[in-house]
Amino acid sequence: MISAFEAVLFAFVLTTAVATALLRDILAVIVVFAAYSLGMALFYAFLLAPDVAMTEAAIGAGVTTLLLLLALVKTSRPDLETRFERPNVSALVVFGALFLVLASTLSEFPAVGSAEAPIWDNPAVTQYYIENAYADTHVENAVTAVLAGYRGFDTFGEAVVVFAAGIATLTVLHREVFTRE
Amino acid sequence: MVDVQSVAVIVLVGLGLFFTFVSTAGVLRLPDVYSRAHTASQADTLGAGFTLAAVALALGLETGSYKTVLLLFFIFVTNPTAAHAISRAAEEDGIEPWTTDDDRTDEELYRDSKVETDGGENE
Amino acid sequence: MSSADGGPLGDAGSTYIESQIIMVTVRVIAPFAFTYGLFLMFHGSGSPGGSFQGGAIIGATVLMIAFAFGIEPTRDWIRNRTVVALAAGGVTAFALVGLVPILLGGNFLEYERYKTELGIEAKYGLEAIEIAGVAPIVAGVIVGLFFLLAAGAMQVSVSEEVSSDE
Amino acid sequence: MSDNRLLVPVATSSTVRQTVEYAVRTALDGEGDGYVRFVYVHSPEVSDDRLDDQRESDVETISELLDRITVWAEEDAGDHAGELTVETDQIGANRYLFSPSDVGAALAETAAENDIGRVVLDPEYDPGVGSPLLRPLEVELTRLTEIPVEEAPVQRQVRRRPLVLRSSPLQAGTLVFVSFVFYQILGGTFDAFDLVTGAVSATIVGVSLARITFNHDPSIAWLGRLLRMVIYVPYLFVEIIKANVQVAAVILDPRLPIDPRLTQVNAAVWGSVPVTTLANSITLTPGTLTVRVEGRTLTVHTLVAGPREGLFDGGLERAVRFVFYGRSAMNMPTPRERGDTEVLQQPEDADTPTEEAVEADGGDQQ
Amino acid sequence: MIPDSGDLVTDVFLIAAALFMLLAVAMFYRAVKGPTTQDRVLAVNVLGTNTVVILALLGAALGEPSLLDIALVYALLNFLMSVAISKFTVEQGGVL
Repeated sequence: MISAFEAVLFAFVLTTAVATALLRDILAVIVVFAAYSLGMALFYAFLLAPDVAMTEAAIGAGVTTLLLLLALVKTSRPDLETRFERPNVSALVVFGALFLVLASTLSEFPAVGSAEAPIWDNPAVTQYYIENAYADTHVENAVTAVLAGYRGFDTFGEAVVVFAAGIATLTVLHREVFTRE
Repeated sequence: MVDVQSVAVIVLVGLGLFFTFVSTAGVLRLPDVYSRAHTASQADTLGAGFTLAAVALALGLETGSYKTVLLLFFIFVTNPTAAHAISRAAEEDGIEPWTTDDDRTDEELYRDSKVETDGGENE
Repeated sequence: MSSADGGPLGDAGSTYIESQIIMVTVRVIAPFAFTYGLFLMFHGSGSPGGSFQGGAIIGATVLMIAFAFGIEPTRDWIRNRTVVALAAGGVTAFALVGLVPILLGGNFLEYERYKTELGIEAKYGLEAIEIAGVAPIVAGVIVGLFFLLAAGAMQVSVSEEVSSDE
Repeated sequence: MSDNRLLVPVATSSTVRQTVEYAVRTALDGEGDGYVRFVYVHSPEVSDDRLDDQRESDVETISELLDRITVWAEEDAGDHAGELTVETDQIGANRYLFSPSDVGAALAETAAENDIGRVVLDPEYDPGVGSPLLRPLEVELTRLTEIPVEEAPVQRQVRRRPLVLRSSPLQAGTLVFVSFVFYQILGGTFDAFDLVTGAVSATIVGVSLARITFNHDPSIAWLGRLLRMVIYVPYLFVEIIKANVQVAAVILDPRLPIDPRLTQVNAAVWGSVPVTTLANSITLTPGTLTVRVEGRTLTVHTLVAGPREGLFDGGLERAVRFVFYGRSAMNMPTPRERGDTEVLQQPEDADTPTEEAVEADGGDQQ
Repeated sequence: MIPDSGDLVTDVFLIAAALFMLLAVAMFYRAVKGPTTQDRVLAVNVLGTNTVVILALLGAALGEPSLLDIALVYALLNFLMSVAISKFTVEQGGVL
């Protein structure tokens, strides 16, 4: 049952990804990319990573499309003769080679959710968090405990990065918008 | 083994699947964006409605099933709005609805409607 | 599209009317979306999601309102000052929560100090950076980006229209 | 019929000032003395929030508006004030002008009486129906008269209302309550943490969004509507299932026997929330799709004959009236009987299937 | 982690989810084909509804009620894209 769903979901994500890469009309790409985001959210949800799925849902459904659209308004959307991008042969070759290299490692991966996965029985990290997260922080969601507690300093850095990136973009845009005249 | 609840759940899921199938067939078969929007609303209403009802029934009386009802409520409020926004934009764009005496093809309808040309499908 | 004798902003043609259907739907949905964003923000410790997602949804609520009622009125409603205050305040709050333990003789973000020195559970330290730190930063940056992108959009689209007429 | 005799229908709008200026300039441009007649067209708008006692204050506002326009026109004429005659008028106060065609006919009549050479329209012109009916009005005028119709070139605006408005405690309170209940359903535990954070969130939501969610103070009548809404939902559901089966049969039929038509219905509901409820119910019902809403005129695309007849029979409309105005409002004639239905576009070789389609002149629209 | 139980309802939900996914792939053809942007948006909007349904099915089948929270995000925000793009297609964003 599960493998049937997995297979179709995989086909869906793959189709949407290829369509996103190949369509020429940028507006169509934005729309199709939203479908890709839906597929990815399902993927994360299916792999029981609800935190990530939730992020994908909140950002993919609400924010990405809108910001991309506004960016498209600022630039131009050329009239197109063809529907699909003509793939670049050399890029395809590189892609194929990379794909083969990465695919060769696939057979060595543990099955999804397998208890033998190295990350799972790593006593120094994963097991430690699982065993001690609640006792240390009294927070039920271990992801939050890790993010805000164990590696809180990292998270602080990330938050500042988001802030700094936001400020930097705002500065650039502000200059463009208000010094145009 | 198979109790009444399971049967009800399976029937509801089956109905939901059927209407979503009809809707997908409609979106693929129908000639223009307006008619497609009609059957898109089938997936939104009965397809989602029956399936979410099945989920709520399977979950029983707990937080999860209340959330399912909320899901249905939000879908019923937002999706017609989305369909309206789309068809309204189509109308603002000058896409004329297809009628039975209309023998234009899909691509021609599109070409009539808008400045961009989008011809070559022969990639 | 734009008529010949238009003013500097062109187009004496048809006025685009905001659709009342979209407005009414947004009026109904926005409070729920906002509540849900806040819910996620507060429940980062116990259920999936958290302040980042909550902040994103709060940002999306503002975007929703902007699309239904128009970007300019929304910008007047939420002033730029508020947006900047949100983002900067988030970073400040995060840093403060981290720095207070140093004042109490510990390390940066050492929540244990809150417990030993002030009697506050470590849990609330985590909650504090989630709620007061990350969520406002995310919401503020999203809304700010959106407003500035949109402000550029209005002007550029006009100048493009003019140039395409020539 | 001279070119510098102008007829300008006016109403309170954000661009009326610019329209007046343009009209005056145009009138003075031609040879001889200019003449501008500003008319206010009364509309029969009976929205749920505008009651009879407000009518009188309306009358005052109208004459104030017309006086102001006269002053503006004289100001714009400047030195040439002597060459310009400005008259103001109100029409339709004692007549029932219901649709764009009625308004158009009334305007054409006035134009004929006053030897008008040109009609200038304010792009934002709206005789109180909630959204501009400019386009249909323009079509009607060109159909009824020979007089050229033009739009005043005002700065293009998107119709908006400001968001910064005060909210009343009642509105905020209602929203806080709704938000709090929603929060508790999401939480599902009712523990102290949920109650406290829920109260905080609900307060934030209530204070910040109250004015966006509510146009008016919620009242007791509101509760009644909510209760009737509960009765409405199963009815809507039955309608949806019926329409779904009809449409499913058509789509699964290999011949795909669809018969799409664009139709127009003047719904007998008023106010944006009822109209939206109706429009969204129509869209939710497969086979009918609301394309455009202007005031209470719905442009509906219909896919097959069954749901189209259902639309013209006005079952949903009656149900929405029941929800918002109570049982007594249910017994109105159906849209078909009122003559409020129109098929805008149909195949050229089609026989007019029902008598209400006689009005329709298919090629007129676009 | 994933219960591969023989429970009938669970199996039905998973099969249904797979079939919904299959219909989503078919629907995606319309999103690629178009021809108009409105067609694409329409198709993706239906995909959004499908996603909500699939998430609910998965949540029930895998015993993960938290997936319903994700579905809720989509139910609340899915129409935003349709509204935004449909306003964008009118006059190339001039009415935003």
